[in-house]
Amino acid sequence: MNKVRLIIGLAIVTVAIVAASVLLYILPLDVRDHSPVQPLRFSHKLHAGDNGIHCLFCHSYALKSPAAGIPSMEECRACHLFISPNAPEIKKLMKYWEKREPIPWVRVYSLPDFVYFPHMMHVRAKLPCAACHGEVATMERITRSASLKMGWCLNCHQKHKASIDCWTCHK
Amino acid sequence: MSEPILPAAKSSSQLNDEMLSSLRTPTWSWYALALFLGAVVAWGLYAFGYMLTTDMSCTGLNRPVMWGVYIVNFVFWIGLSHSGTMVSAILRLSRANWRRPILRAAEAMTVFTVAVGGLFPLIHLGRNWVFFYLIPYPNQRGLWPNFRSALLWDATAIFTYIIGSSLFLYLGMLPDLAVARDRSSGWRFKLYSVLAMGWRGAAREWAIFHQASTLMAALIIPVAVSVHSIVAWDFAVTVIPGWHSTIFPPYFVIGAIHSGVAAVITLMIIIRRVFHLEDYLTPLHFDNMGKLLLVIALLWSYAYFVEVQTTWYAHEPIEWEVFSFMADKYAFLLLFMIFANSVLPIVALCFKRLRRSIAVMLVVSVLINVGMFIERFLIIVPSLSHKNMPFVWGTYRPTWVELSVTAGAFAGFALMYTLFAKCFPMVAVTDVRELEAQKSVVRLSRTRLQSSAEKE
Amino acid sequence: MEKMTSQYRWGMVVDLDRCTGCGACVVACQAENNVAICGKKEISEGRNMHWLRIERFWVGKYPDVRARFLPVLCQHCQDAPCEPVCPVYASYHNPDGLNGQVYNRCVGTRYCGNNCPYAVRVFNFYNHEWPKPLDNQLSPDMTVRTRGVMEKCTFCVQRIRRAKEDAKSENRAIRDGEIQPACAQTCPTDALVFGNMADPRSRVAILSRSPRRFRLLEHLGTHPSIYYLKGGGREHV
Amino acid sequence: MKRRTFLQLGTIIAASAVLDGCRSKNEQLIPYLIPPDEGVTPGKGTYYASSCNACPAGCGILVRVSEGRAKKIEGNPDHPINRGKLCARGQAIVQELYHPDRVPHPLKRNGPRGSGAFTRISWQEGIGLLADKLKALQREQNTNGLALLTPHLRGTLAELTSRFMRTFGSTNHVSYELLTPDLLRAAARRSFGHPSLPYYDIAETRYLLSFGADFVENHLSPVKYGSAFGQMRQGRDTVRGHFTYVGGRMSLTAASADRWMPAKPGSEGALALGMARLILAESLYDSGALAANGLEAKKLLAALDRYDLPRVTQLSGLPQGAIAEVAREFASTRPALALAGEMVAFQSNGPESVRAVHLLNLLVGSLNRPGGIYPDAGFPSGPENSFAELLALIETMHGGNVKVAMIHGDPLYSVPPATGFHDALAKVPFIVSFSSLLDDTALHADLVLPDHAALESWGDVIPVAGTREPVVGLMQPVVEPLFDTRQFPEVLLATAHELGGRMAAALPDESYLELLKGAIRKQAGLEAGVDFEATWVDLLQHGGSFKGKSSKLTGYRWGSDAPPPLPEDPDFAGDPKTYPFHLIVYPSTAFYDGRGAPYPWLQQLPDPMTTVVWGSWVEINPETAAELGIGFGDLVEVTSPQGTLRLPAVVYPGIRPDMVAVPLGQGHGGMGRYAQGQGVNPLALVARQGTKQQPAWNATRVRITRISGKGELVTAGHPQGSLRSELVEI
Amino acid sequence: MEVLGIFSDKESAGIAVEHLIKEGFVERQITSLTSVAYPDGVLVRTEQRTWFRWFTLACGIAGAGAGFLLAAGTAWLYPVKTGDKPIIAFYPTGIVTYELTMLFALVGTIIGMFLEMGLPTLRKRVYDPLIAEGYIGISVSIHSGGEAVACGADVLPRECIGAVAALPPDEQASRAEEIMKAAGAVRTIAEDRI
Repeated sequence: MNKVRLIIGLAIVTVAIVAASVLLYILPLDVRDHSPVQPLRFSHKLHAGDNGIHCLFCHSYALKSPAAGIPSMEECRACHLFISPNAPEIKKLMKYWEKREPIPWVRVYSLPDFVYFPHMMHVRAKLPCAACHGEVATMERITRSASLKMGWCLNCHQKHKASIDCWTCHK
Repeated sequence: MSEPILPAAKSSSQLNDEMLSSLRTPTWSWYALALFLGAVVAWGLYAFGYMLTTDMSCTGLNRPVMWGVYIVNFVFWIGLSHSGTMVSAILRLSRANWRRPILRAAEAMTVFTVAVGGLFPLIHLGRNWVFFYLIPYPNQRGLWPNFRSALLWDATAIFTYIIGSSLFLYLGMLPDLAVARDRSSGWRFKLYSVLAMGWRGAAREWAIFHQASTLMAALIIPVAVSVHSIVAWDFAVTVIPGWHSTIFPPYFVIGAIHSGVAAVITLMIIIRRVFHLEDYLTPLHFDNMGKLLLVIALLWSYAYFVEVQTTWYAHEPIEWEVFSFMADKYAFLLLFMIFANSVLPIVALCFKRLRRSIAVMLVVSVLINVGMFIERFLIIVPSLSHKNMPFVWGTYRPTWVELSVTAGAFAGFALMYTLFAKCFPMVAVTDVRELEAQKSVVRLSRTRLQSSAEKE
Repeated sequence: MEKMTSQYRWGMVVDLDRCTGCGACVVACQAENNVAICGKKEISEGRNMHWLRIERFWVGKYPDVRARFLPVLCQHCQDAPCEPVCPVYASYHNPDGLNGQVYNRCVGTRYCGNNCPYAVRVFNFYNHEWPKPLDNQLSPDMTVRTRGVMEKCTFCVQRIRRAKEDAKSENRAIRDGEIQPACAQTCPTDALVFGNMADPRSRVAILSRSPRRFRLLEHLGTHPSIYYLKGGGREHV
Repeated sequence: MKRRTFLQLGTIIAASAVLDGCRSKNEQLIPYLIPPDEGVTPGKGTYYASSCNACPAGCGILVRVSEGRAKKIEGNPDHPINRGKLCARGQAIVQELYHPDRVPHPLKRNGPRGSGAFTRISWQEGIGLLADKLKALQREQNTNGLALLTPHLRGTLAELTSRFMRTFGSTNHVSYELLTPDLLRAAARRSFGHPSLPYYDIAETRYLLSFGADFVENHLSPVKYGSAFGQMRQGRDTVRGHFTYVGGRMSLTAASADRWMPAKPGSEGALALGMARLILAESLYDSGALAANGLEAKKLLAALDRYDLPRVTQLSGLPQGAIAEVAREFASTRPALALAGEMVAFQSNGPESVRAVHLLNLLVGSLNRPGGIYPDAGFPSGPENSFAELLALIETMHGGNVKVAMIHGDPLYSVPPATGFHDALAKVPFIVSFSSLLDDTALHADLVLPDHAALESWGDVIPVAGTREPVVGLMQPVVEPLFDTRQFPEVLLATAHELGGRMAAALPDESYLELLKGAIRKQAGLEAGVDFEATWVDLLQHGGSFKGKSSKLTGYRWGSDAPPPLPEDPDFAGDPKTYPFHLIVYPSTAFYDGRGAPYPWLQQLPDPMTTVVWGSWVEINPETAAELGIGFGDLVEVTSPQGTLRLPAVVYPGIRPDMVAVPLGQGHGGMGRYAQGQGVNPLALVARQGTKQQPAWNATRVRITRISGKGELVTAGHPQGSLRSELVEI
Repeated sequence: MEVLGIFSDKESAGIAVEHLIKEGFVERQITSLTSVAYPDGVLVRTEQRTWFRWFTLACGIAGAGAGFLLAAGTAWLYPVKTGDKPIIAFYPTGIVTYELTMLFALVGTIIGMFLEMGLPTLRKRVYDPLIAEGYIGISVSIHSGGEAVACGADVLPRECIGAVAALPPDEQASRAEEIMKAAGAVRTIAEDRI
């Protein structure tokens, strides 16, 4: 009886310690949705995968700006005036356009305010987009494939002999 | 030693009764005290919560005085913790028999003062909620703390010290817990049974126990010295005039013992009164503690003289500026501190009659602690106020938040102590009774006896 | 033991003979770095957030009185007292010789602020807010510091970063004078000069060899990256 | 106009204060509706050239714009005035744009004047209301019942306003500024026959002698001259220019001087003449220059007979040896340059004193030569007696003959009450203010038609001085207007159209931009066939036109009919027995004449000399303070014949013991949360001294009494620490 | 199996021990249970040599390693670019190493002590609360029986099992009880009767 109690007690303590360690390890907690539902069912698989459109075609600022940018509504519309204009999602797009309202996309990859991430330097370093963003071309809905934790950034920087000076990324 | 350390002719169970009197059911006055202390602690917590939820502007801190009462508290409490374990360890190693009734009070004080003191660096943080950045553990940031910082030395030292002194306290309490176990029932019995670990007092257990106690005492002394040296290094390794001084570590250690011993005396007086231990804590004890305190007061005065004298004589401009600012703006505090820490104890404790007067000892010991609190304040605040760049000199005045947290800390310590006294033997029962046992030697044909009792 | 490998060692020269104390640099710094606006109460409590201040000293008595100005910003010491005391590496030394401060890492021990003999580190005692629409002026190149965080002059590291990116994409080194921190850029009298001390032909390096040079609190052995050139009166001609 | 559209619609990066990495919700990612223009990359800043209008100096600026928001103002390196440099005030005007208390739409008063009770109205209503009042005046044939009060305007705006008033038929058009260089112009006209301001070649001079000219802070073109000063000190390999400053208060400029000569107020002219006499007597003058200007040394010496050294010593209160030494140094170091500034000009004998300084320059041959002074090409034809015009207007208003007052700027703050302006304005039944913040004047207005912030405005900015080539800086909107405001000239045009008839015909332009472009096109003098749009874009990119035809003025020449300068003894308001101290009101470094007060950056900027922030103060010599029992920060009462103010005292080692000084710029009754209630406006103390043409703002005497222990004084520097420079070894 | 006798005074306890030994129980089987420590040999004699101090030493050495790894190892493995400052700092490493050495040694002492004491035991052992009141317990652990060995001069005391050990355990127990009762035990408790 005593032995059983002892074992149970030890087990509880062990579990608690492990849980606390895990909790500590993942602090600060990241409870954001890795694959949020978007207002429009935009498929990267269709655009980038099946149709083979290059990332930089839409995210054109990635080459020259810290922000990669997303295509403006006008750009979406320009294509879809001719391409499958009758698909239900395209109609939704057109409705937004008519109301002159931007689509409230949900951000999947977001970095805190104190991090400086220049897309252009990473593109110039010949880093494939998939290195951080995963195989977008196979995703119907975008799923975040990286933890975006500092350790993750640091690993890659160390691997590629990029600068690990704090001020390279922190602002 | 002609004077008896123990009252004569009391049976073991009478001794047990008297020394474990604190474990009896609490009276209403105990509840009132606990409630009052709890209220003060709650107020301190409220003040801290207020600071946590608004911002640090509710403190008196500023540039250049970025450290204030919180750090004063930190140094003060860590200082207090010294006497406890260290004095107890020294006395244990030197086998001073009069130590026995004092030990528990001192060791328990250490644990609680370290616990209170250790909280202050965390309270003091600007962003308390990210305190875990200070803890070395594998994390997703790929970044570990900077061990160059004296604050991490502090953290490791205090961690070591709090573990060590808790173990030391526990170790000393082990046989007492067994006694308490045997005399209790209900939840107390369960608690003591668990804590006593099945101690039976077998001869072999006692033998190992004694060796372990000696070893622990030997180990804990260097830890205690290192802890306060490191606290001193927080200041001494900086480039702040008034802080950057090689005398600081020994000076801090001496100061720590000074305040610690005084605190032990204060606590002894209180315990003696509250738990009616007049028979066990006799003027002899106060006499001996008084002698100890006298020596330490002399040492402290010497260290302080050396510290000030070098500044004074060298007259290095910025150091001198800091000193003269302190002597000007804080003249009253400075004089009071010198009186309370040095003049009063040295004069008073020279006289046996005064040493044996409980009232005098109470006044002296309380004043020493007030003085030591002031001393920490005078080390930290004036130096920061008048640092190297005169254009941005400043002043500091603690606000209600800092004072409330300080009051909460004092109450918290008292509360923990009160609770501890209600739950655990406040006097080292077996240790005291051991004297009895060692004196009465059975002479039987098969034994060759070494009379350890007369080594006093 | 990794050694500093960067080809840059940023430094500054402050010519006190040119400095008129006008305060343009103070505002420039505040504008560039999202430095918080501090009200009267805050400053009266000694909680001014300026990263750069102009110290004014009175010397002598009327009528032979003289006012001396001393712009004091982070000295970016090579042996900085603020760095080793930070328990979490929020304050650290950068390969280019800058004293870095990583705001989101800072836990607010304020140890660095104490240990900085130049008192150039400022602490966010308040949770500063920018009433709308004033928040529009906040630069996206700099994070907005939260309460409980130590902050300080960075030599406008965002500008250095930008220049480095430009230089890298053009595959060249940063040219002398290409980077100017906001204070040096705006200084009407050109009293502040910024550049690469590691390049002996840069303007700062040349100026830093002037016989008028001195460094602030040099006896402390902090080896600041900022050289001052004496001035401000006949005795220093 | 594509750019404007996107500015309004899109943003990608939110520069918001984010608490931690710990956030529970995903953010949104808002796309642009329309892609941004060529050359604009989201996530990267873009620079737009414009011009600063925070003071008359008219520096060129570059505004860094990121995601449609103005972020930072820097100097325009192409602009000949400031060459990429900028002062504190110029950088702060981004806070004008984003000021939290801007008037976001037109307002109509619905409570008593000054109560700040307004109701929102539309622009149509607002302009309609104004037009109705004007139509009523037209109907009553009382077109002179309209008054327009503005700061000194230059360029198209000056032209537009005067055309508006002329066509309407009103002569009551006054442009007024407290710190106007009118007197310098008037003095120049008297000495040299034409009213152009001086251009000082400080950069090349070797001996600089300033008589109360605070060219580092506010005199004419502080950035330009500040920059030149740096050049003079250490910009040349072997020469370090020497600088002597004359003035009773050590100003920021004086603090940089090698020698400070605290002359009695009003004695500067006499001092200059004393030096001139010494130079003549010891034949240290440049005889060629004298001859070229048709002057004879002997005659001149005779004319200056009164200014012998002992008398000048007595007048100025300076040691005789020092005066002689400076005079000899000044005459023997070539090139040498003497300046006269507002501190001298705003005395009862101001103009003549300024002329005395002209004479000094002439004697050492510093007219029209490197390191000397030239006629300035910046704005040759400024007003010379705007103060007299203001007085006339006040009289008209007093008479109840002004029915509608259109006011740009804040005269209720910046006109000293001693002129009677406040009472006079109260008699005007309808006041229209164009302020973008509810300043003192706007609070008393019946109608507020808020102007754009400078960064939202079009315009041409012609620097008042500081250049030898004509310069036209251009202002362009760098961001979309934040609120429902309209630019002042647009309102004038709209009102004219509303009025119709003659007015509409005289002001035909649909928009101010059109008018501006027309004016610039005319200036550029393009041949037919050249595409103006391309030139226009080019001008906008560079921030203006900096290569205009050079001025017709060849140089200064002493007028043949110009009498030698003979400043009278200064005249002060207040009996010396009752009012023992001279009062100096000087423009503060941060606020100029008060325009900088609403911007928190400037409020927070420690005053360079006293390190005071957020407030005003009175400067008292330590000896005087000790005599009066006044300590640092004590609250004192300053009483002049004109009024009384309570101020904290600053014990200031750099001021004559018989003088006290109060900075201008604080004490606004309105102007938003940062300015309101900070400090006091010292103009309340200033008596009306001097003549109709020449106000003497610094000719008032005051007395000082200590009131209580502590005033509300906050200094960035530690008062005692500031005296301990030996600890930092500088 | 263990037999415990409770004595009110040390004299009778001492007599009991003497008689037990006379009967053939060896010193290794007999121990005293007391609430205060009696000098060794007053009641019983025990083995004075202990090994837990070596354990302390081992823990201390382990602590030194851990401290060094903590201070120097983490800095090495997770470097932060610090200009031309060394990654591993000399003094701090020493301090942290020292503190962890002491920490491990302190913890090791306690653990070693308990290990050597054999505490805590999962088995419930004979005990009497009277011991806390100053009574003295003499406990005899009964040999499983059946192999009596004479304690000759060449036999080490700890290998010696007395003659009584040849008896079956029950009998040994009752013999011991009798002896203790005869010596004046207040009561005796045998383990299987609990």
